[in-house]
Amino acid sequence: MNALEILGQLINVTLVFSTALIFTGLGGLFSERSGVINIGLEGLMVSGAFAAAVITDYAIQAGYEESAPWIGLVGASIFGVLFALLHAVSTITFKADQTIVGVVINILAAGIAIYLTKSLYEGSGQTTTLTHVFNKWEIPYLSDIPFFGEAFFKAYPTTYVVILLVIISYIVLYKTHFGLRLRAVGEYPSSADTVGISVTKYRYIGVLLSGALAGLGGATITLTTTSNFAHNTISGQGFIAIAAVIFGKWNPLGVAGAAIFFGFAQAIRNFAQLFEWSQQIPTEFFYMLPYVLTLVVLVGAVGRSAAPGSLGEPYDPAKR
Amino acid sequence: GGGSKTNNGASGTNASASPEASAAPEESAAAGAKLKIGMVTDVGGVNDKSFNQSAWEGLQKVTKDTGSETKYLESKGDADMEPNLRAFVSEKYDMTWGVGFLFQDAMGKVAKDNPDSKFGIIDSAVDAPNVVSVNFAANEGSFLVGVVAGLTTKSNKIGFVGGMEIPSVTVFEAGFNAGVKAVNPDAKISRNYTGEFGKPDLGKAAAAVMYNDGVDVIFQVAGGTGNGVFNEATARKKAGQDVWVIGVDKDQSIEFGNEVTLTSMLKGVEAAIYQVSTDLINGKWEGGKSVVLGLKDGAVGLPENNPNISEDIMKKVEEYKQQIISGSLVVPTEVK
Amino acid sequence: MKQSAAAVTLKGITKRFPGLVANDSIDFELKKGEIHALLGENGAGKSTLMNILFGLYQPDEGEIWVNGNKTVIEGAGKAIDLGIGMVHQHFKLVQPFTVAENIVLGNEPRKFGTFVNYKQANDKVRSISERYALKVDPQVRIKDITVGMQQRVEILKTLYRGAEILIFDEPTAVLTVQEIEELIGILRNLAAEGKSIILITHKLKEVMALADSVTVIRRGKVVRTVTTKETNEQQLAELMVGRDVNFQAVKTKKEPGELIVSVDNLTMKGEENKLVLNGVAFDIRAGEILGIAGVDGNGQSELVQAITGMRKASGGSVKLHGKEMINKTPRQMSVAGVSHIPEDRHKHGMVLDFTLSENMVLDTYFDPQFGKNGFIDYKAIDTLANQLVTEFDVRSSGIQAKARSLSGGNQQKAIIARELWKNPSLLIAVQPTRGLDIGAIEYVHKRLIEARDAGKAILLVSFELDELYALSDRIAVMYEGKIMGYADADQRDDKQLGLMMAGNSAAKQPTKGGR
Amino acid sequence: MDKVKGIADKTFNKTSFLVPLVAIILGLLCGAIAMLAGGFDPILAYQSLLKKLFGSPYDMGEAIRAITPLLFTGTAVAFAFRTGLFNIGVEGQFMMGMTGATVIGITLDLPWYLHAPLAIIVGALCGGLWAALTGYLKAVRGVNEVISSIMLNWVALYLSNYIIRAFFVAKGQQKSDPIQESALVSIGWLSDAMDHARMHWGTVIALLGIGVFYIILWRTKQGYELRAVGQSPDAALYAGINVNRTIVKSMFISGLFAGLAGVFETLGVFGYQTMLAAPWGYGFDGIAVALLGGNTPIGVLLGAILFGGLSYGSAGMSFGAGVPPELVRIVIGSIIFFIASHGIVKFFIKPFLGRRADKRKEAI
Ligand SMILES: Nc1ncnc2c1ncn2[C@@H]1O[C@H](COP(=O)(O)OP(=O)(O)OP(=O)(O)O)[C@@H](O)[C@H]1O
Ligand SMILES: Nc1ncnc2c1ncn2[C@@H]1O[C@H](COP(=O)(O)OP(=O)(O)OP(=O)(O)O)[C@@H](O)[C@H]1O
Ligand SMILES: [Mg+2]
Ligand SMILES: [Mg+2]
Repeated sequence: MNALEILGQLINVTLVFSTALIFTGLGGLFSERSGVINIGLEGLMVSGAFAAAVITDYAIQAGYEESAPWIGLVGASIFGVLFALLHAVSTITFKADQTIVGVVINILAAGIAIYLTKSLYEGSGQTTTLTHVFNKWEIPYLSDIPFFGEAFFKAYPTTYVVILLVIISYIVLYKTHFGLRLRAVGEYPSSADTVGISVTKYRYIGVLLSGALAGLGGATITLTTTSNFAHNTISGQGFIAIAAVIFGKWNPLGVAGAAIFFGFAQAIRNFAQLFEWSQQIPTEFFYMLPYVLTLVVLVGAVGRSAAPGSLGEPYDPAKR
Repeated sequence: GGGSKTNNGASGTNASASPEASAAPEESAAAGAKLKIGMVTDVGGVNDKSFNQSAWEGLQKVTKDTGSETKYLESKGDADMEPNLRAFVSEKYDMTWGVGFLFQDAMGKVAKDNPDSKFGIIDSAVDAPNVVSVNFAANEGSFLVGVVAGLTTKSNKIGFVGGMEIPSVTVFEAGFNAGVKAVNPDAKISRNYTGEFGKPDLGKAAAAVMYNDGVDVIFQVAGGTGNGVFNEATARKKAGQDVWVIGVDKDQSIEFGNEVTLTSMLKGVEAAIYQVSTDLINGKWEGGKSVVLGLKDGAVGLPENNPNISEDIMKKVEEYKQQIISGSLVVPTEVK
Repeated sequence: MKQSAAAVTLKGITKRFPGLVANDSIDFELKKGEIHALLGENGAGKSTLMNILFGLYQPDEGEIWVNGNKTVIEGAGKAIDLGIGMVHQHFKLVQPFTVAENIVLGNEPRKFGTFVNYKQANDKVRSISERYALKVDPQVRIKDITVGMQQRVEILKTLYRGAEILIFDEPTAVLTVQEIEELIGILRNLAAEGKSIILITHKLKEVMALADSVTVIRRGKVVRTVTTKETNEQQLAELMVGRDVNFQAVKTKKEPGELIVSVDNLTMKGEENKLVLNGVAFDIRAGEILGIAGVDGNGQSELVQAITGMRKASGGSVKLHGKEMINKTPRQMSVAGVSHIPEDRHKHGMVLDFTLSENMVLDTYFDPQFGKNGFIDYKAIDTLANQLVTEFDVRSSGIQAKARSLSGGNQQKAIIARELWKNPSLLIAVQPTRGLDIGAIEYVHKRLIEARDAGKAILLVSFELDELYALSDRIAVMYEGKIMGYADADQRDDKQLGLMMAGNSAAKQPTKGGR
Repeated sequence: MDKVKGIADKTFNKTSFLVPLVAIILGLLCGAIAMLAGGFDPILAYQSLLKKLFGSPYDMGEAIRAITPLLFTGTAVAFAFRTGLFNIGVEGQFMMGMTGATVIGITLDLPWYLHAPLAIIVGALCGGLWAALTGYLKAVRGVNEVISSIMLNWVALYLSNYIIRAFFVAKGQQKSDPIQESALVSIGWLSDAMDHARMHWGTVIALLGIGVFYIILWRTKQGYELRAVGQSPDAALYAGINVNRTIVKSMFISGLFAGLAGVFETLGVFGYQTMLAAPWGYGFDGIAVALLGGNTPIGVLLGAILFGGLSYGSAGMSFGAGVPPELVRIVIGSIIFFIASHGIVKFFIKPFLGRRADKRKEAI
């Protein structure tokens, strides 16, 4: 393999790892842009990954083999929304502490998903391996282009979907009246309230969107890589997605960039192990690589954080 | 097949599936002595598609054949292993299995404190008069699948995907490497230890990189992570690429199909558990025994049917098998 | 009937908060086209009443009539629909947004249904800002403009929504003299256009200058409504506080004592290496108050930060009792005898979630009298807190109450008590009476003069000319990080001062001070 | 009417004991509903859980063993929270503490009165310094502590694995050599008295640690500074407190607690260290414990007992009633949820309380 081929494949694998992170990161972004911290992304991903596995399984059994992954994808986002609703009701309506509720979502989602898995699959801690999951789409002609074809045009459908979503999110956030209002609500809710914008409504939308998107993120992992759901299908990706939101400065393009960076750091460890010289290096150092790289970049990337102004504060118009 | 909703069995109570039916064993026909045999898994859990699952299948067979009551407890962490073993002891189980090398210390202690209880351990050895220890010469079986890989590859590039880089995995790699080199000294072997046993996504990425690099046969010894290797191979096979996976522990063609499963390196956990447990039921139990089961015991090796392996290769495999059994060929246990 | 109906009529409005009645059966009427001032001490319930009118709070009892129709205002949206606009005490602006974005928020011109039409937004903002002579640049970000400019944006927000009834909650509290003058002009303009205006302020002068009528509230109840023609400042003050008020702090002439602090050639670099302090120099002696006048943002805050050690200076000298103290830490400055009444009492002055008692030792908790061997003796602290609370008349539900629960005036009293208790040789007071009512102002002024008479050197930064003249022995004027010169503290000359504040140094040469 | 509201408000502020109590009941109810939905017998399940907890001296001892690390990690998280930091990196600090203790415990040859204390101190310091790194990155480089500590968790895991594998694993083994007797801190007589439950001094130190948590924050000058920085960094700067140093200090202390949790797992429970594929989870559970306990010392104590007890008892539930042990996490999650959303609890309880208050009114 020449260097360009390797790079092409590196990007290809990077995108596989990144897709779920981008979905989830965008979810976190919408929630946080509305002013609600979502530490529960991990749990929302778990619920999505679980729902995708079960619903796809049922769809396959019901004979919808080809469309099953898509049905699973939709089901996962609905499931994510349900969990996010719990978050929204308690943090927005009942003004509960957002961090605490996020942690609760993580505990509950994992508990419920595995409990249900065991109930549905005869005590088994994991779902059956799905016979129909997403396959990579090779875009005709484009995928034949050297380097670029391998890098960008042989990807899972979810990757194409997420790229589209990044662009849409950017437009929604910065070009539409919805985005302007959402950002105002996250930045300074009483500014929105005093011009007649419902803070509650926009925060609900933000949090529920995060459920839908994180659900898709979890589903992506089930439907493109693991082909089933188990207790450790999601192990930390939700937290990495939070890191991507912060690292990406609450901007869809930034979040996508950060997620791709994390994906790249994951991918590179597999490539590194291909080389002869790598056999001399203890494997643990390869495992550390993504995290150390991230830290190094974070330390290098100084600059004021651009967190939404009201992040984490319940909105109470009576509070002084 | 999943999807069917059942209410029982979550804790693995087998003969007496649900609590309400706890009188059931009394009613079933006696077949030898009806005993209570327990089993504690490691964190992988009973459905790890690997040795915990094999072990449980062995016990289920015991129940089916003898009507004995069997039950398992899953350990959520290393710290649970000891209380879980003791839970069976205090419930007066006749024998308790610990599945996995991590049980060594816990079982040593529990066995010492409860000399009247009987125990069995897989993949490790405990020196106590009331424990039977069962180990497998995984290097021997791995040598044989190495031979298959070495002779099957067209690209002369072969891959090994491991879970964690620990002796119970590296022993496979050692045997495998030796097997490949014995028949195909020019073959290049890539290795990738993913660091995890339960993450198919990592296995899948590792496999993708290897297949991209031209590897056409991968031996996976990575538990759930290995499922990812199969997933990747299946996708590539569908796309028309000619790639293979060699499974581990069980005949994985049953789950992943013959299209991608070249063969599997069986580890007879199920048989061993069945054997030792029925020995107990039939009064032939020998406490303190520690066995290493290898090719000669039929406890490791290839499955009976190998539709993807040619006659010629099978012949070679058989040759090496005999050499190993006879002792004229000693398979290394450590990667050089 | 409807023709002559009042713009707003409030009947029997009552609003309770846990433990107090903020509005107690209030009747209030705003006639069309009038400017109606709302007056009252801190915590009298003015903002609460206006928040009810604007739909942010719901009254527990009472009726609201707008333009002759009884209505229920369940949210700000409804208030806006009714033609009510409010400029809040704390601006409701989104800092990272542009002026235009802030103005059109919630009512955006759109294209294709949902895309914000920024061009149209900018044009609209430009056109109303021209119509009402409120100059703003629609495309700059709020965080980059002055407070006065931000207030214009707030006013434009209400006008953009077609408000006919405008509420101003303490609009002048944060403005400089010039800005206040401009605002007064703007308000007159608006009234002339036929808008009805409610104005909340603590400054009686402004009331007299602007308003047609005045309603005075005390402890949630209306005391009296009068027209400005039939009243005067003294009477209003009495109605407000319920007793006689001294407007002019009594200050005796006094010879200053030894040199306490000497600042020389002090410089500081800000963003992009711009000099925010550019060779500042002055002396303050014992028993002397040096007032610093100037338009906000001309280096006053930085000067204070440099002297207190909260921000590093890039050069120069700060000598305390002849000892060089440049770029010492805040702790070192504090221990050396510098007390600081900070500009932002919520941000710097207190830990709002600490108790009042804990806040009383915010910069002295490490003192041996509050415990030894690394431990803190909270009993000793409570003793001190009780003593200070009594001495300075800090009103709260007790010294274990959270500082957050105190009213602004009482928070300020607590800070002053704490800082004076340290018995400093130099007291730095920045805007010590911002947002306080006249009763509280009177009190703070009295305490500062007492401190001066007790021989402390005081650096007073204020935007209130009245305050500067009432307290200072000398007044230095700052402009663009420099001291432009000194104004005569005994002979008030607003014009000359205004010139210097605008950067005209011709008035007087900078001298280092002393007499 | 106002009075009733006042009483209700007082009863339901967060510090009141009634909210947690009602929350626990509601949480157990949620668990029961889930069990019914799954076709299990909730009564039998909870009975089995209690039996597992209190049925034998061994199980009681082991439950205490399971609670101990949560006391430490809960304290670690709560301490940081109190100073305005979200230490999500307890997991990694735990690993480092464990590894530090293991290294000292294996390599040195000292009398017991030196060996064990040294191993404990070094382990605690490893955890503390690992956390201080997060604090340093935040203070000096402005790196959000949540991100950096998540990253450091993984680094700690793999670093520990590497250290163990490279230097301390005997041939053919997958765990470290045993730690020298002289470094172990198990309490032999107590273990014997409790049917070999793994009792160790770590429990005592964890309880002391909770006391230390209280004393540092509410009795010392350091604590005053830590809390001031936590509540308002700006006011702390004004007060002359070195904010950056305080952040590092706070993380360091939090990390000490986290490190101790790991130390005693090695020195008190196992006597060796294995290589792990994934973190233990004590750190994340510590977050739940801290939140259960409202970040107060007593709360952490009770939260750890509740969390650890339920978790340990879940094996009994699974043994006796066939309920998957994960059910317990649903119960715990629900409890924290109801504590956090005390508005919802209020909603559930209001009719009852209103009636009671009315009665009192009549009596007056
Ligand atoms: N949301 C609230 N919750 C509880 N008490 C409140 C609330 N808002 C105001 N108060 C109390 O109601 C009283 C009236 O407050 P309000 O803000 O209306 O006073 P104000 O007249 O505007 O005072 P200022 O001159 O200081 O602005 C005060 O005692 C205040 O502490
Ligand atoms: N001219 C239009 N053509 C098509 N769709 C529009 C148009 N104006 C508004 N919409 C859509 O209709 C929905 C409601 O618009 P509307 O103007 O009522 O919003 P609003 O009342 O300002 O906002 P809110 O949702 O906060 O009540 C929005 O989602 C908007 O995208
Ligand atoms: Mg509308
Ligand atoms: Mg007010």
